[in-house]
Amino acid sequence: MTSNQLVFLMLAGLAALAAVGVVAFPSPVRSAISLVINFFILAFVYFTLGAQMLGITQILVYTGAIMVLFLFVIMLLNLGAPDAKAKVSGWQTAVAVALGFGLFGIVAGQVILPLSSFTQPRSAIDYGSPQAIGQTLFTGYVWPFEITSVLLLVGIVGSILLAKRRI
Amino acid sequence: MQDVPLSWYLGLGLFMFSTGVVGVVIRRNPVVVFMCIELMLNAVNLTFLAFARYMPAVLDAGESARSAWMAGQMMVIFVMAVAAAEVAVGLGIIMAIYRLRNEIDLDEMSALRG
Amino acid sequence: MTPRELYTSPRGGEKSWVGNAFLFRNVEGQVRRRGGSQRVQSRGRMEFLQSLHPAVLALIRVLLLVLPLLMLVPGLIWWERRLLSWMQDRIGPNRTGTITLKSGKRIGTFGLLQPIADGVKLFFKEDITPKSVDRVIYFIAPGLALFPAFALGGTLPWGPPTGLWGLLTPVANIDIGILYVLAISSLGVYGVVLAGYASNNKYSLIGGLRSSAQLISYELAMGVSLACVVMATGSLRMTDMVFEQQKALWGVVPWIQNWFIFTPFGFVSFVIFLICMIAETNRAPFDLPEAENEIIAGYHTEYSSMKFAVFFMGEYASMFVFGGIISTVFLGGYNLMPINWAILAQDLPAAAGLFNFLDQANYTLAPLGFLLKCVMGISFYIWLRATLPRLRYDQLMALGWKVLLPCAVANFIVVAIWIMATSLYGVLGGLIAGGIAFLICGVLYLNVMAATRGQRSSLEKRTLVLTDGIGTDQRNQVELVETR
Amino acid sequence: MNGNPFDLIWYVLGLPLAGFLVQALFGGAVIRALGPAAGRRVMGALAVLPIVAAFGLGVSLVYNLIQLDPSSRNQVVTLFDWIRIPSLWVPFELRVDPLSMTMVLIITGVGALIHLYATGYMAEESDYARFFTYLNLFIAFMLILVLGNNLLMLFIGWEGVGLCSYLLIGFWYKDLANSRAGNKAFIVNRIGDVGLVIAMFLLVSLIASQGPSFVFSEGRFLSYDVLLSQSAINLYVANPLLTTVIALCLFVGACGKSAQFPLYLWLPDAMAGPTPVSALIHAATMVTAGVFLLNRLHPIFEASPVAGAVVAMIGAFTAAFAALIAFGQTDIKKVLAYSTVSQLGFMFIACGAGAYWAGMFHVTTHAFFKALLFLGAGAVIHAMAHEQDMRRYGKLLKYLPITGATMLVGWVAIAGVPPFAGFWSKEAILGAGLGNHYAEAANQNWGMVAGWIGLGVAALTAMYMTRLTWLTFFGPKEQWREIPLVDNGHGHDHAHAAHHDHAGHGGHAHEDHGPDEHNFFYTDAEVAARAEVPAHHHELDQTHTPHEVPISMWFPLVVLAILSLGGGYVLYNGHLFEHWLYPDGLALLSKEAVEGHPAGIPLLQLSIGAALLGIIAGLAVYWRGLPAKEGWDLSRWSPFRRAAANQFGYDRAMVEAGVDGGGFLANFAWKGIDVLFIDGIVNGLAAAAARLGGLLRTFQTGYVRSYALVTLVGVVALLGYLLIVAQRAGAMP
Repeated sequence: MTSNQLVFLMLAGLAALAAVGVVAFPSPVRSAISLVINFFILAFVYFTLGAQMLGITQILVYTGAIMVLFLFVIMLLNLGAPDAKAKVSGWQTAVAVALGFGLFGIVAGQVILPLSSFTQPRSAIDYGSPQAIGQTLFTGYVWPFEITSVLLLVGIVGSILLAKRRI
Repeated sequence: MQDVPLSWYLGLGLFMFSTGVVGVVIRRNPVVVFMCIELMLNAVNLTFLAFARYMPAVLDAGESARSAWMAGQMMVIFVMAVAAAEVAVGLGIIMAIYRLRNEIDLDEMSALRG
Repeated sequence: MTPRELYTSPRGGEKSWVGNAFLFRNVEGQVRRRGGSQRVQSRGRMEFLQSLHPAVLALIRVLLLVLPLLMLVPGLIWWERRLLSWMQDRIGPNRTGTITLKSGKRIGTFGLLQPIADGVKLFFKEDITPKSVDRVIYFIAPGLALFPAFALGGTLPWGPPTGLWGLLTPVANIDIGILYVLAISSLGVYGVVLAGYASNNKYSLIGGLRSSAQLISYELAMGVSLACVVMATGSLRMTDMVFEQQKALWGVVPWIQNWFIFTPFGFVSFVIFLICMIAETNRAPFDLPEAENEIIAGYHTEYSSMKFAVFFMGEYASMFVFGGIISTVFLGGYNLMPINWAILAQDLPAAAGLFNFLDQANYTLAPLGFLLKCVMGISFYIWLRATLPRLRYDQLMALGWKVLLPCAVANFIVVAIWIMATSLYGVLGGLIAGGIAFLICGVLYLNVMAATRGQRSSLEKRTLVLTDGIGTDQRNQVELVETR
Repeated sequence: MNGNPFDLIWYVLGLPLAGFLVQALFGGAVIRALGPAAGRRVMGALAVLPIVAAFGLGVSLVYNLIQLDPSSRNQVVTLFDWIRIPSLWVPFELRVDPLSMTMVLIITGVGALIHLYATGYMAEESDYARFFTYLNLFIAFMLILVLGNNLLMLFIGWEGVGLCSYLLIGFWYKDLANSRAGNKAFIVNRIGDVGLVIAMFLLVSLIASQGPSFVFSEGRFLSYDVLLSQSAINLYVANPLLTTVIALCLFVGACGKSAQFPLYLWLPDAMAGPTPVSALIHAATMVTAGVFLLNRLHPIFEASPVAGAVVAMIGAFTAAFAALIAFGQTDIKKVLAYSTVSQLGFMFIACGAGAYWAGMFHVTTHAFFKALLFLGAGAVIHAMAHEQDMRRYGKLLKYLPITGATMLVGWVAIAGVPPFAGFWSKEAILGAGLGNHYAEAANQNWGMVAGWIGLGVAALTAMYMTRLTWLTFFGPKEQWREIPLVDNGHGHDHAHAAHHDHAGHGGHAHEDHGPDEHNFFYTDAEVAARAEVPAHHHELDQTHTPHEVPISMWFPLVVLAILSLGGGYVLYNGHLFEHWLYPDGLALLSKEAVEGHPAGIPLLQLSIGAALLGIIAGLAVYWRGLPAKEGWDLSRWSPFRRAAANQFGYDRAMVEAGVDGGGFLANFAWKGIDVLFIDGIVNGLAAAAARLGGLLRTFQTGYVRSYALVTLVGVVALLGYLLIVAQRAGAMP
């Protein structure tokens, strides 16, 4: 049990707790907060994976923008209060949870265990540096990149169209 | 970060993913459902990155190896972009629905019942 | 070739081609000489520091950043009140801390102890927690508001990268400095939003809403304007940016440093960044989240003693840190004056001694210069607060989306063209191409604005969109506010 | 294009296309800009010049070709790959060889003359630019047809010229009759095209059966240098039945284009178009495409004598039939049209008898004199205020000296009087028919039969041409000076429509044996609408005096007259033409089989005798003008003439068969197949789908979360199966 593993376990535990919180909290705002926490910790998990650029991007995009949007909408629509009538029928919950565990069990048993032998990272030290990502993104992946930009544009137009009362 | 096994990262990702799935099924608030979807997306991102870092597929270094690390990160970037677009549109839809019928509850929106 | 060779980090010897556009012959030499002289000068302390465990060193760095920040906040408060009162032709707090001797003689301290008194008052006031608040969030919100302010400074080099200062600053010289700044500053909104939501109060809620919308809309322009600088530097590191700014002005005047505010594109980004930064810190004239005459005190309406103090502290700390950021990115960082003393000394051997002395001084007093610039930033804040009236919400949004963002993007394009042309046709061609691009973008922007002037959305519509989903009373309230 | 002189061929093809584009894009604008007179002159020049230039290029290319030694006289110039798929490769390539170049010279040469003529003839036409657009486009398509090196390009040209002919026949589309004539031409041609397409398919199937690596064809099944290669010829010989079918299908196509007996219907009606069109398309070039096709693919026909016999007999019958009909016609253009049909018959006799060169030879000479005759007729019509009825002519020679003289040349040429052009070609044809022992089926040399029939038809030809010429230029009195009481229903060339820009123009087109009196293509309402179009005021009367045509119109006449005077002998002399076309004989047939010199038959005397006999008979009958039996009163006509005038009822029969039979078929397809069968299937499927959906919709609760739950169940189940069961079973790696 090295310090790295210790660090990872702490981060992972927090992230897992936050993830459970997202589902468990009755009040959407708390779910949102725990999701924010989850994403924030996830960024640090990315750092431990050596992907600094993506970690920061994670904070910037998810924590900084997307989740703020979520909170904004929740408050705008007054969904903040824990919805009283949101009682889900017990059996459905039970089935869902059971299936969730089933999914976890199956994949964990059949996919993750066989991979447990990989303990040494093989990538270069700075494979997550902005330079590396930039070079790859704008040389090999420039076409998907452009297409993504178009997708985002479409998203902007669509959301404006949806959210505006009168265009 | 030498000695954290790959499987731990995968395990975290998998756990987040299944949690998100369960949330999608059991929550009635569309915003929360959205959040759960985001959770799943991030789990996938984590898995991508973990594989990109440990790369069990590419056992030989060199060109293919580098492209493999990069491929994982590229995927994450694109997933983020798509998630952003999806959230923008999805929240817009939710607001439109709310404006239409002053409440948001997935179980009330069963107009498509056969 | 291995990835290591492929993606050499700009810390390494060779810089990317963008940087090369600005390289000047004896810049490298200058840096080398300076480093050497420092190593000679302060060997003892450095050995001691280097002997420490890296974790301890890191801890020292953190303390060196955070403690001054914490201690400065009261001073800043005092400074704001004094400056504001001078600007408004008042005297301001000047009594507190004045010692009166038996002989009736007074030793004035210009009210320097006023903030202390305020602090004491705040700490000992009764801490009221309204009944129907969302307790957990209510409690963590102030912390969330304070956290970014301190985290932001992490990548700021408040001293030269060489020698002693090199060991003490910055806290973490990660090669994604600017992105880090953006990310953390984007976290600042949570404190406000959650506070607004948690204190179960419609005005607070509106405050939180405004704050979140405002931050999201101004982050874009901020990021783009910073991206210009990043392009010019070729690196995301703060230290590289300062290094870049120490080169010859426009690549032609070796004696003057190439602070980005001196370059045309840099100036545009500087203005944009300035506005965005004020909006990010919720300061006048963008302090709608706490517009006292519309929504009582906005998001911290329900907060009393300690927690309110924390908000207060967070606000001032973030102001200070943003001052540091802008001075690092645009104002040449820790350099006192935009002059390359060393090169002067080289080119004018007559006064070499003087210039070398000034070079030394510049190095030694670097943190002081940095502090000075931060204070200048704060003073600018205060000046604005004293000068400008508060914007209306729609004006705020229009400014953010219709003016700042397009300008920033246009500037981005111009910078790209300029850098490209510089690397291809040299300095002059670069300037010419950049100028042409600038003209084209400007004309386009003006035309678009003129075209869209006709179709401004109506006030009432804005109101509906803004307060959608909130009870009708707030809607009336906000309408009343908006139509003020 | 590596400096090959034959690459110039692309300019030959490109010039008319360029002209077409110029006319189409700028024609109207230019005319509007420069005013009618100057604008038309400019555009006319722009229309003529490309063709002249193309002709010049063609001449230079022929010169280049002659330099080569005969065996290598087929140059293929490829521009780009048009279709290239693993199993089929159709490059866009042109073939320069004697045959194609002969056609090119005819097309561009005669075409240039006719363009020149048309500039004068259409001078008052308002749609000037449109006319020349079509004309240039036609030239371009015709060139593609003859130059293309594969059947697909030939087919493009084939359809393209069909389109242009349709457009030009219906040029004055405001007159319903013209549109009908166009439609008729187009539709009748379709039949032939079907034959051609089937022939192409069969050919491909035949050649492709040898595998894609057949000879040097990497899938170039349709290129001539594959189709005509020795191994391909062996293939034809190997399976004669299929070859015969292919040949007959090809011949069906040829019948359609070249107006042979079953399908000749459209050509007479095509005279509704402007006279230059009739001269260029329906006499000189397009209608000879069939003969060209037979020449192009002669090995296929050589390989099956049966097909040869059929071709020869069909040609002979058509020749005789059309010649007889010609006697019943009083419209000058119609007479020429039927004579064209019968001359085409002659050509097919030659091809059927194996003397392909003779067919092409007759194509050439016929292009000369028939174009001459048509243009002359056009000049006459022009001079006679667009009166086309020969019974209104007479004594025109003194009014139209040049036209008259040239037309007399054409008359003797077509009648076959030596040394005029027609004589040589016709003599060659008859010689081939009588002398060749090729087209033999059922122990009977059908070529011989066709030859004898041809001899008779030659006499008939001379006779009705004499009738035409005599009634037009000589005759006792100037017929148009007394206006008959009974208004004839004969049609007019509707050029006069141009005089008042189609304004309410009408006129009666081919009332009695027009395209269809059964409203083949139109409803009664339209017929009524057409009927009440007011007759135009521009009509012959006693005061009318014909005037000689402008130089732009008589100059081509003179040139063509010279050609039909000397051209035949020059080409025929010393087998020049034959050696030019087929330097080393045919592919299969030996020289003896087609030596074309009948043993024991005094062919020369016979053919000259036939010509003279016909002329003398014609003069004898028509010396004192029209006999009463051909007067204005149709009821007093002799039964033979009336029958001939109605094409012996053939047209009516065909039309009725087409209308009624087609109607019946269509009804059956509609009620029987479409409604009952197909609609039944479709509606039944729809109903079944609806019922199934009704069953399934109960599963759609509309609750998002239940959908999600079901999805989750599915995912878990599937993953479980794949990862556990399948992996255990080793189905997955």
